[in-house]
Amino acid sequence: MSLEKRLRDRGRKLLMPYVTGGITDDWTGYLRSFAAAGADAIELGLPFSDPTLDGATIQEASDAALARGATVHGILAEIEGLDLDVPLVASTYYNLVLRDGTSAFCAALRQAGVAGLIVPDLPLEEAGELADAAAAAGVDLVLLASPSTPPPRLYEIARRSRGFVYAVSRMGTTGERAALAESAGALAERIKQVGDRPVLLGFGISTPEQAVEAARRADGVVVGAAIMRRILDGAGPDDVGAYVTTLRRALDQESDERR
Amino acid sequence: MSLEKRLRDRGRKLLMPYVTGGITDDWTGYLRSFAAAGADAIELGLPFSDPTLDGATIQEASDAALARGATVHGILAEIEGLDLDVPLVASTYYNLVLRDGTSAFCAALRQAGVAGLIVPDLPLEEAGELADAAAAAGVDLVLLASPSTPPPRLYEIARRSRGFVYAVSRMGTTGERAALAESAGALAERIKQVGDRPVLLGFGISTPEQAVEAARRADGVVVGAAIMRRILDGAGPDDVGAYVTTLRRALDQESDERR
Amino acid sequence: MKDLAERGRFGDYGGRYVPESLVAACAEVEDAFREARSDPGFRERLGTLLALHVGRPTPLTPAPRLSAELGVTLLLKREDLTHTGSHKINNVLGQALLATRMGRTRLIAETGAGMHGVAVATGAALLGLRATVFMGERDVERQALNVFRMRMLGAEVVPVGVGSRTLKDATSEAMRHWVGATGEAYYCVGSVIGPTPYPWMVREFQRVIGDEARGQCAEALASAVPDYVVACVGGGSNAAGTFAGFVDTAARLVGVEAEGGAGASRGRLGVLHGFRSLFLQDEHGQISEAHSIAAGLDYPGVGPEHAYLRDLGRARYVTVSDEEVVAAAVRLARTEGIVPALESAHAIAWVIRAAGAGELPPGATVLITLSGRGDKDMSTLKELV
Amino acid sequence: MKDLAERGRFGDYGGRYVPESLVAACAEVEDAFREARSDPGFRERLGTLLALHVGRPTPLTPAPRLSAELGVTLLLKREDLTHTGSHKINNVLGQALLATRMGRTRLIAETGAGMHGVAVATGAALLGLRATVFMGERDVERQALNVFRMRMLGAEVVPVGVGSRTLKDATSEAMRHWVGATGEAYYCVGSVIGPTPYPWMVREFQRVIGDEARGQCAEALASAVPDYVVACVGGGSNAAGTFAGFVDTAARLVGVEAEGGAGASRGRLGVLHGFRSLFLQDEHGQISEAHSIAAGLDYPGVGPEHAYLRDLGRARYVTVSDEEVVAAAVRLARTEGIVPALESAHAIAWVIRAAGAGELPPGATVLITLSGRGDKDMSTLKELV
Ligand SMILES: Cc1ncc(COP(=O)(O)O)c(C=O)c1O
Ligand SMILES: Cc1ncc(COP(=O)(O)O)c(C=O)c1O
Repeated sequence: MSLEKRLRDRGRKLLMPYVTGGITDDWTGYLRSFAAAGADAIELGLPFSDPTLDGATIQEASDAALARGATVHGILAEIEGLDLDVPLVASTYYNLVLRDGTSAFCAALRQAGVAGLIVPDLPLEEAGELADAAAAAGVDLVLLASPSTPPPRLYEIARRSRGFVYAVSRMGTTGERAALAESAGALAERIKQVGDRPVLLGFGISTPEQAVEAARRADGVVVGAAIMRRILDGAGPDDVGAYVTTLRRALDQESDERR
Repeated sequence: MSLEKRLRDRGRKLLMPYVTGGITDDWTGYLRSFAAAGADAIELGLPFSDPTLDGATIQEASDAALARGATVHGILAEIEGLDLDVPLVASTYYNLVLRDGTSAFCAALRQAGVAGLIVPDLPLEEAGELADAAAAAGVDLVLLASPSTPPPRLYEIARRSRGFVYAVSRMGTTGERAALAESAGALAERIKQVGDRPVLLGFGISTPEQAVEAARRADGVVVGAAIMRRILDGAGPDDVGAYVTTLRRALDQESDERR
Repeated sequence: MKDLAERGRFGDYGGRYVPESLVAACAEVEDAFREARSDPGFRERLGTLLALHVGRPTPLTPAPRLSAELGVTLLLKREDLTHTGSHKINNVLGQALLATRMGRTRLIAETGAGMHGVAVATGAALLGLRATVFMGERDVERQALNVFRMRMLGAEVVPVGVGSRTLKDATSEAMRHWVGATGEAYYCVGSVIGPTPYPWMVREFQRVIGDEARGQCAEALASAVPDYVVACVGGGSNAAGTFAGFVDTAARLVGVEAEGGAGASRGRLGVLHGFRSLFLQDEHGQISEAHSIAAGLDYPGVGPEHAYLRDLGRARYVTVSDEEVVAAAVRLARTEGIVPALESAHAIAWVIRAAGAGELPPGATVLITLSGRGDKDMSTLKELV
Repeated sequence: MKDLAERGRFGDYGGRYVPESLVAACAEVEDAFREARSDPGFRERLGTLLALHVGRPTPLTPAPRLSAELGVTLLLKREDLTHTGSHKINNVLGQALLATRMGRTRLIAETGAGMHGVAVATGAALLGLRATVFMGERDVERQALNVFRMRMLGAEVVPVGVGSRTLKDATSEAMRHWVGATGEAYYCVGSVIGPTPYPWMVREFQRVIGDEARGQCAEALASAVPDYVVACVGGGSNAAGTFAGFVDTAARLVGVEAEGGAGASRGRLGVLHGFRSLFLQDEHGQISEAHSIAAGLDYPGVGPEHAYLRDLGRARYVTVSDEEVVAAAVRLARTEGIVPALESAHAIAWVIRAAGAGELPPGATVLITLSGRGDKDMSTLKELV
């Protein structure tokens, strides 16, 4: 079943928590706790030495994972056996894709059971080769849209993205912010006007209130740095799971109220 | 009586020890001890802040005297009362002469009983004004000759020098040296060929042997740095007097032997 | 050779691998540059700045004593004589003028040795712009005086404490910062790296080196064109600018890299900082830290055009060791009275080695670009010589 | 005005007050210089060195932002862009060529800030001569990187531990050393000071500044000649070279001294280092120590020609304080992207003050010689800004 269909089938505001693969010895515990806490998909970061689109928290997490010896193939091997009932969406930088070559990389994802792929430094114009390889391997290549994306291009992104469209909520890097950017909702609506792919808003969402606000105009949210901050500060799967649960509840409650 | 006549009247190889005026509280004691030890004249250094023709020892002595507060007029005042029976020859840099103006400076020397004046940074071409002032005041302006002085110029120096000709034994600054320079004797002879002024060799003479060697071809010697080294190392008038006596004896003995 | 650069690609290299949030900004820069370069007013203003502020043309200086020792004829293109002391200023003034044309009020830049940062601070002061310069914490320590020079010129210097805390991380941080400031700020990249149009644009702003040298060689050499054209390669901008003047001649082009920063010589295909090229990386695809005595060559990648010229065989890339570099710097100083930047000394070092090994035929004519002066390296050299 | 310099005198100033042992050596230098300057071969060789090694002509750079702030039109003569970073090299290459012509194999020099020393080390390396540079122990400490630069260039640097341990004492020591080495060594004086023919010769080698600027002003200014010509004065060589190009015009000549090293402004008649001029001295005629934030202006005297121009009223000499100088350096950096040597910043500082005080009429055209670049002063400035 395609990633997009699996997401649509949830029939609720979508919640995609993020974790950096290999961040701790028992990091796969986070995947289980996310699933149990009601995640609709999980973004799995494959750590890169030079994460140019990430803020300080995810940089720190990437460095920590790499310092522990994390590698793409090690991480993929660890998830291969897992039986999660939520789809995994890998996210990484293009250099790690090129390391194996696009086809081999996508095949490895597929083999490990990964459903989708996000490559933040691969814009539309450069995405052709990987899009083909991903399609051939049965992995959905998710494209990103940003507040600065002009309309015709937004249309093209919505059209060529698979699984969902990753809407970057603000002009900036990943990381917690005090308030959701003005630009977030507007972008989500603009994307929805030009296509019918689900739209997940990410970057800077950390509180239940922000999640609720974002989900009002998008189909769901991605929460990354807020989770990694907790993990870096020592929170285990249960603690982080509890946090994801509060996000889940806030989103569900809001939907209920609106109904 | 002119400086030259006083020197000639000694009828022996001439010995002119040097002392920096104001070097110690009782520095005039050195003048007395030099006279007693058989000096034929005494070179009295009026210390200057920037003694460009002096080596390290006399630089150090000048600095020490200035640090003690020595001034031209202070030094002259101290010698004014002294009743030495050897002539004093002041030596200093031209800036101190200009400070008072040439006439006033020479008058002050004369007033203090100084017979001659050596200004090492005042070569022939620049000496006119001071020569006139010195002559007017009755002070003999001694000119210097050096191994690099060419013959016609040497003639002019010998002609215009008063008192004696100061023959710089070597191309270098004042200071003790292991051996008398080759150039010393040759220069003395060259000067004697072009004029009949007494010739005193200076620069680098410190041992009785060197003095004797120098005096073979010149009319006498100047000994400066070797004396000041002793004074800076703490030797009093008696000690330095004893040293001057050894020089005197060596010169006299040599003359006797030659006769 | 056709100029592929205009299309944003050099064979398989180049491109614009940036976050979606920077795509529009890069496109704006590209449009503005295309417009500016065909605007005679822009060219004239830049030409005036280069003549009156930078001191161009820089001389082509013969090096008779070192030439005699090596048995070849050396000519030195003197970028060390430019205002601020390296070729970086050529590019910076071009981009700073472009930024004002685009209505931007602030320049963002990364810097390693600090030469690009000083050039940016200078260009900003000259044109009344603000400047924010990112610099790895390790470089901030190593190049303390350049940090102060930038501040003296009114620039804000931001130390970068992540990763290897050198140029690579400063570049990442500058890009991150740009994402949040594209409206008012212009990212002034310091070498022929980064997303399209930077590798092309920076080379175009640096081609003044090669164009001048071409004309000067025609005057100085019976053969009009030298047998060899040699330049050091960090990101590759002084080499690209130099080569641009000779790529259509028979001259052999040689780029000299630091042994510990040899992207062109030892890198593998990858993508970083917005472009596809050759990068030093480990078996897992993680980017390696570069290590060179010359902070300006401490970059794990190389500009895409160099990767392309290498594949074509049109240019050759070689490496020299830190020891050879120090010896070459001292030798040039003692024979020609020129203390080169350690970066530039890489080019000298290779020529010394190649002449000694008979790789350069006796009597060969060799143009070397001296990309900068060695003043900034005195404290490094002091420890070593 | 007739050129009195050729006769070795500027009115009551100048002369050759050296020990007899140096008279012949000075005369030889004078003869050689007279011969050389009328030898087209010598002039051509020097011209080539200045063009190809030094990077002459240096630009005349407008300073639009600072001009607008001050309400006058500033033009900067960019000696900071020369090889080695100050005007000192113009003179050094002239004298070094002369030394080779005279068959000398070694250069002797004094240095304060180290710029003349670096220039001498450079000229020596270029022409295959040895170099011995005397430098006060205090300056050796203050200017440690220039010391290393000289050594890197192969020069021997001799620290001078007597007196005030600065430029004055280094000069004395260089002269002492020369006395013992006149056969093989040439004394390369660094400013328009010293015995005849140095003040004249050094000015002649520096007049390239004024001659170039005169021609450049004719291009840049409607009035052809600026209203004011301003330069800093240590010994006075950059000012003398600049003034030489304008002494026969209506331009007002202004020499700017350091408050603590104001020979022309506050000196008394005296003789030191072979020449008669104005020197700072105490009531007893002992030479005072100069004190300036700019090591190159830390000299208690001034070249004889300046004393003469002052007496004639043809040039005016003024002083500025260390504080004004630092503020001026920062202001030029922030408005024009040029970090001047602290010496040169004296000239800027006076113009800023005079413009502010209405002493320069609004719209006046002002040529300022920027004698050197500020790189050497970064550590000093770092403490202060
Ligand atoms: C003097 C000098 N040369 C060369 C380089 C290397 O840069 P590129 O390869 O872009 O010319 C630098 C970089 O800082 C530099 O400062
Ligand atoms: C940059 C610079 N300017 C000026 C001077 C002062 O010398 P002069 O007055 O001879 O030009 C110096 C001396 O070291 C200097 O280095």
